[in-house]
Amino acid sequence: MTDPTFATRPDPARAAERDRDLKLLLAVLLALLGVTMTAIYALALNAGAAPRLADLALARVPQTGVDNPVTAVLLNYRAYDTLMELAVLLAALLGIWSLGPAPAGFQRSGPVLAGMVSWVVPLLIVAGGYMLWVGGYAPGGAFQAGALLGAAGVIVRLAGDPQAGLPGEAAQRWLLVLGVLVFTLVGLGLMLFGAGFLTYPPKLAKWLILLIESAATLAIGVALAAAYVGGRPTATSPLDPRPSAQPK
Amino acid sequence: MSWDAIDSLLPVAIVLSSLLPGVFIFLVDEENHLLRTVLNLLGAVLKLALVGLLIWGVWLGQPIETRIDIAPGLTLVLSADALSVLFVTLSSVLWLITTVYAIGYLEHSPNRSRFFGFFSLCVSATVGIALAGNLITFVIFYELLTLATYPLVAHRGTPEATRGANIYLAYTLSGGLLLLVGAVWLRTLIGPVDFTVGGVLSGLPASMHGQLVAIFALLLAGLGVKAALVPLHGWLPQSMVAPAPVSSLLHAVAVVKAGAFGIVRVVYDVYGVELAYQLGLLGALGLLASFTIVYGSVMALAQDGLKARLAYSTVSQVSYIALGASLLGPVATIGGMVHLVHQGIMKITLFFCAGNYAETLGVHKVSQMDGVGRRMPLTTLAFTVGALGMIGIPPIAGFVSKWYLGLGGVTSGQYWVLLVLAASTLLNAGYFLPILYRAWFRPAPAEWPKEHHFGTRFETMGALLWPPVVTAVLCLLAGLLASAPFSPLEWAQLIAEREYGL
Amino acid sequence: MTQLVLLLLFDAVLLITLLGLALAAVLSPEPRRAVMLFIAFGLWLALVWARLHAPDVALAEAAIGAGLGGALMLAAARRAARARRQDAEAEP
Amino acid sequence: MPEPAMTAPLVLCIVLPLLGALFATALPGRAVAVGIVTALVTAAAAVALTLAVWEQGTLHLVLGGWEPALAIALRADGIATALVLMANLVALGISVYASGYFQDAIRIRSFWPLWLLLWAALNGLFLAGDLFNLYVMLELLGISAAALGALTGNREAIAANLRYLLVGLLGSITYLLGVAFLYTAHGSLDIGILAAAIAANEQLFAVDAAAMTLMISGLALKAALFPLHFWLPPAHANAPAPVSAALSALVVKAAFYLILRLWLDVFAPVTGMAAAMLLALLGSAAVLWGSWRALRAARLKLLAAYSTVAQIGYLFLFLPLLVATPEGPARDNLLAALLLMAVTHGFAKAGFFLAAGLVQTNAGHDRIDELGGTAQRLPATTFAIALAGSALIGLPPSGSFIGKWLLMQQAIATGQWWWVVVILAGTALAAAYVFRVLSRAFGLEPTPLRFITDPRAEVPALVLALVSVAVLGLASGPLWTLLGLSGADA
Amino acid sequence: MTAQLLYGGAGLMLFVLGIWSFLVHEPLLRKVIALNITGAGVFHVLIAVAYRGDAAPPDPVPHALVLTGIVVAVSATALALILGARLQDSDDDA
Repeated sequence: MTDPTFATRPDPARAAERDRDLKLLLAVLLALLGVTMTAIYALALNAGAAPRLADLALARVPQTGVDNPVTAVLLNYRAYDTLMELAVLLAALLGIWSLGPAPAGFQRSGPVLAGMVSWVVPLLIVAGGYMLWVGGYAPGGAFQAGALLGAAGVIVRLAGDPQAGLPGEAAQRWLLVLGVLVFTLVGLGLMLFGAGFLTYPPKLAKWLILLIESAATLAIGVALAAAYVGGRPTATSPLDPRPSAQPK
Repeated sequence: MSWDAIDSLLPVAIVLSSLLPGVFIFLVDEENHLLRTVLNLLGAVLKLALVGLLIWGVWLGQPIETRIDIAPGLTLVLSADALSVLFVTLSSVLWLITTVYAIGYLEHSPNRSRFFGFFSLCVSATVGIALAGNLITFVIFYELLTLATYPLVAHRGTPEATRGANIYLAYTLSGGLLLLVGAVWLRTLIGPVDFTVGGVLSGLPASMHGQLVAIFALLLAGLGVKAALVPLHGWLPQSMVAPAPVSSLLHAVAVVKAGAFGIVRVVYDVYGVELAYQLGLLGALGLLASFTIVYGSVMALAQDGLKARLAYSTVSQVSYIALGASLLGPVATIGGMVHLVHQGIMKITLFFCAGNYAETLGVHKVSQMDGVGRRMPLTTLAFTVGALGMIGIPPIAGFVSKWYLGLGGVTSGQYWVLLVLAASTLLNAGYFLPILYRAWFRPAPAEWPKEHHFGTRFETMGALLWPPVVTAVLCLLAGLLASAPFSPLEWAQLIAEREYGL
Repeated sequence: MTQLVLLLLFDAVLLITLLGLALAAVLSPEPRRAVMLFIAFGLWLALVWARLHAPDVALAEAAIGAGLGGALMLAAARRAARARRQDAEAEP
Repeated sequence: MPEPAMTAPLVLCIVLPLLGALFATALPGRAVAVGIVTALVTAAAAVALTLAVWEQGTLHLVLGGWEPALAIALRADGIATALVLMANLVALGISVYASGYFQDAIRIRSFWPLWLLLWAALNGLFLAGDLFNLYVMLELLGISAAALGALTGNREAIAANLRYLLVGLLGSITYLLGVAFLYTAHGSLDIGILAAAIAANEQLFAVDAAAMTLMISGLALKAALFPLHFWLPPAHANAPAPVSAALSALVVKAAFYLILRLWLDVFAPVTGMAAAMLLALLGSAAVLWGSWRALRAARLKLLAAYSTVAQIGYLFLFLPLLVATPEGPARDNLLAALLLMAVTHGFAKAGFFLAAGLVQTNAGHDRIDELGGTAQRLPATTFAIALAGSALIGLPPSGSFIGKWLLMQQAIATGQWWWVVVILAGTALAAAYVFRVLSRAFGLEPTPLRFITDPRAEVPALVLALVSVAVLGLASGPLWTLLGLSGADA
Repeated sequence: MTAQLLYGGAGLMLFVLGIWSFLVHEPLLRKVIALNITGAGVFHVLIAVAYRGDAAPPDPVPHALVLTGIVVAVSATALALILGARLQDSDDDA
């Protein structure tokens, strides 16, 4: 990463000095910017439209099919954002895969960690399931649950499985797209039945959201674990029956 | 189809009659001579027929106009008045002849589909310029002409050809930019600039006259490049590297004539000759043109290369048109207008002949021309007609032009014009008569530099021989039958009458 | 009133620690140390957000931002350290 | 609530490529077939959208059936639709070209899902009516673009696209801070609601101005406005040809579109001559510097990349003229000319890059000084470069000629004649760099026997280039209609 | 209000700190950390805006935005780090 502003210069001593001066100047300028922005932010807070969306968002929660207001925003009011965010995760992973198989230099860890795996990983998976379920009415939800699944993958890989306990490539690919696919198909299905894209009928909202969240949890978990693996799956057994995030 | 519909489609049909064949020629496989030749000739003949219709319509005084909106407020207008008919007829006739010549000249050399494709585009752009009914249309076709001629100049593929083409492009595109600015500026002042007999600017308040002078300078700079007004002529001798049919077309019809035609349009149909005179623009133009006439002739005197000598002769001769436009009064106008045609047919004859010498005998220089008259009598006869016409010997076309120009100078009280004409005529004689002397009266060398035998009973290939003979005959006819109906002079008089409202 | 001042003091301590951790993470030239500090920063950030009644986001930041992000960075830091070691071995 | 069938294209333009990406990911063996089918149906959806907007004007769809403030809106006005149509037709051409370009299976499997995601992000970005949703779209666009750009796998490509990714992230975070400011001040993320709130609350001018500065700075980084362009040339020049085409023609354009959208819709009461002048000055520098570097570039694709820097610069020259021109036909013309230049550049630059890619595959390199024979062996490709090149220069007939004409006209009319000088210099430089390439096409190499040798690769390049010249240059009137502008004679 | 200002101000400080570090530090890992801190600063501002005192429930909309932002940030981080790893590999090969 060479930034043209900081390209190498001939005289090292003077260059270092100038470099320091430049960094300092930049720091002063940015500090000034920070102070200015804080003042402006204060103005925005004082003169701004105080409750903003809070009251409206909270008032509509009972019609969303979930009780946790954040989940209501994520999967109902602004479900479209969440759909695209899952696509971002997918894009990043596809980008990682396009760069080749996982980099070499994987190190098997000590026996302590390997011993931990047998009880930490199932715990993480159970916790993930719980987190998913609880997200409907308390802090938690698909992202946190998916993160726990991903963490289980990280631990499995640290304990010695280079593929982080993920299934074969074909299954991995389907799992990866599962989140966006279910989300999109639900949205399109609703559109087909006249409700409009991603417009849930209140009666079905709870179950549709749970369906989407379950698929998203799996996809997020697989994507995060696969991102940690850092490359295309090398073992190419097309239909590996192993469930996700299971230690060998 | 009603007459109105035909009238509104005719101009665009004339442009398309060479544009569409051109596009198809690009797609023709290189070895398919027949299809390419058919497309070429079909386009040329069709265009001529359409131009015939056009002449008829304009003679009857019918409004003939195509309008295409390319964007709101920007309209492509193709229309026909007497002036455009003059130029469009010249282009179409000479295109047909040049096509025949080019087929003979190039059908056995590389990259023919590319060549003939651009050749057709080039003529399409030229008739587009001729038929342009407003300034933006003129600018569009003017730039297109630059683009279409670039590959023709570079066609040979040698480093000199590429260099010549790049110099040509640098000059013409820079000129095009200035023209563009002038056109845009004028448009912001008065809205769409339709070419109108008598001009469209006379109603503007005197406070705007400063801007008008500046705009005229921009337009003249842009047009002067193609018209090879000194000091904007530098590209012309450089583009001599092009194949002979291209040189013929560039010098006689397409490029230089587009510039000269543009100057005429701007003086008569945008500014109006009265306003241009009041603003002192005509004086400046006349001075520039006169200087170019003399300078070009002097330079031609010093050239040994035959095409180079002809090129400087073009620099000089094309400015006769600008000179005619710069003199107030219908007589000079007639002289300038008629020279638009006369210079075209005379110069194309000379270039065809030069190409024949080069192709048949390998003769490229004046000093190699000893005795060519006996080896190639018909070609040399045609050359002689062209050269004497350039000097202004009656009854050849060139005499008519010079006569009216001189008369125009006298009637407008600008006696110095006579001086310029006399000087130019002397110089013309100075650089043409030695060639004729060598060709006819000097003995031929034992061996020509690079002789080709085409296996015909004539001195050279038929497709090369007949075009200059035909154009030479045209030069004679234009002079002899100058007062016949539909002659160039007749049309020039018609134009002058309409411009001056006589 | 005292309660308000105490609360403000509490907030100030939270934020000063947060900024301190960020500064330390940014200024540390040693990769592994920088990543460790960044993870600490992320976890502390989660704590601050919990204080601001944002438990959902706090959980996500702890698990995804600090946790998985940190794990990815640690792997990168390990690679960087190895590359440096190899360089050092190459030119003794 | 509008008729769902009417607004369906709005959703489909985004969802179809997204679904295509999913299937291309899940079925890697059939990626090409999935990709081509998706390209066709997505382009069809874009055409349907255009027809709908043509007939009914702006389409607006609030997703989820909630109050507009709470939900995310999609909207397609004339500007968005014009760009969607351009982007989707160009993307269709790129897809056809790409279906023959990539040879090894790994590249094919990587390219199609990412490319379709990028396509979804583009359409999503053009059609978004929500500032935070735009942030997500920007990230999707940036991440998929960087991943695609690194697909050649060589060192330069990876380094350049890593830099592109990081710079893009910095840009979108800066943008997001601006969004946060707006939410703090006005309590909304919807473009329409925010526009009304900004117009109504003059006492929050400072906040709005700060938000605008942050958002436009962030986006200027992504739009590669001088001097923030440094990342673009290496990233665009080292990507595979279809990706270069998409990056230069579409992705950069998307960032500019967003700047324009903010400038015209959201911050209209805040924008002023000073800001416009500053941006136009940077634009002028981009025109001159980008063109100059393009002229000096040793490689064809690098030349094209620098030319993009210059062409983006032109678009910023419009801003001070828009500020100075009162509502009316003249302003309409100016706005349409701006769009016309952007759309023309999209077609022309895509055609140019696709043709350059063919030259590169054919010659094994793209060093301009050694291209003679190749240019002559591939007449159709050389033609595509010539046509696209004339559109880049702004020669008639091309959309950019009309654009430059109207731009200069208004510059003279508003007395800001100095931009004319910039345009002239930029045009002359552009002619120089385009003909520097074209003059290689006239050598003493043997004559090609046929005009087109590889239709699947040459036809898309040629058609895209031709559209920029013939269609946009001779019949740009429908653009005015689509934009809902009268643009009568000015 | 004071808490909002205090926490939001701290977020802005994190933002400028991150940008400063991004601009002056060369190694990729440091740039990535800097970007993450910049992003955390923006998220922090949003969380502070959402906070409405201990009595009122917070505004859930910014919370959801931040959640989305966190996932986006980690995606970008992962891609950037792997790109960096490939770059290192190709340097090692060379």
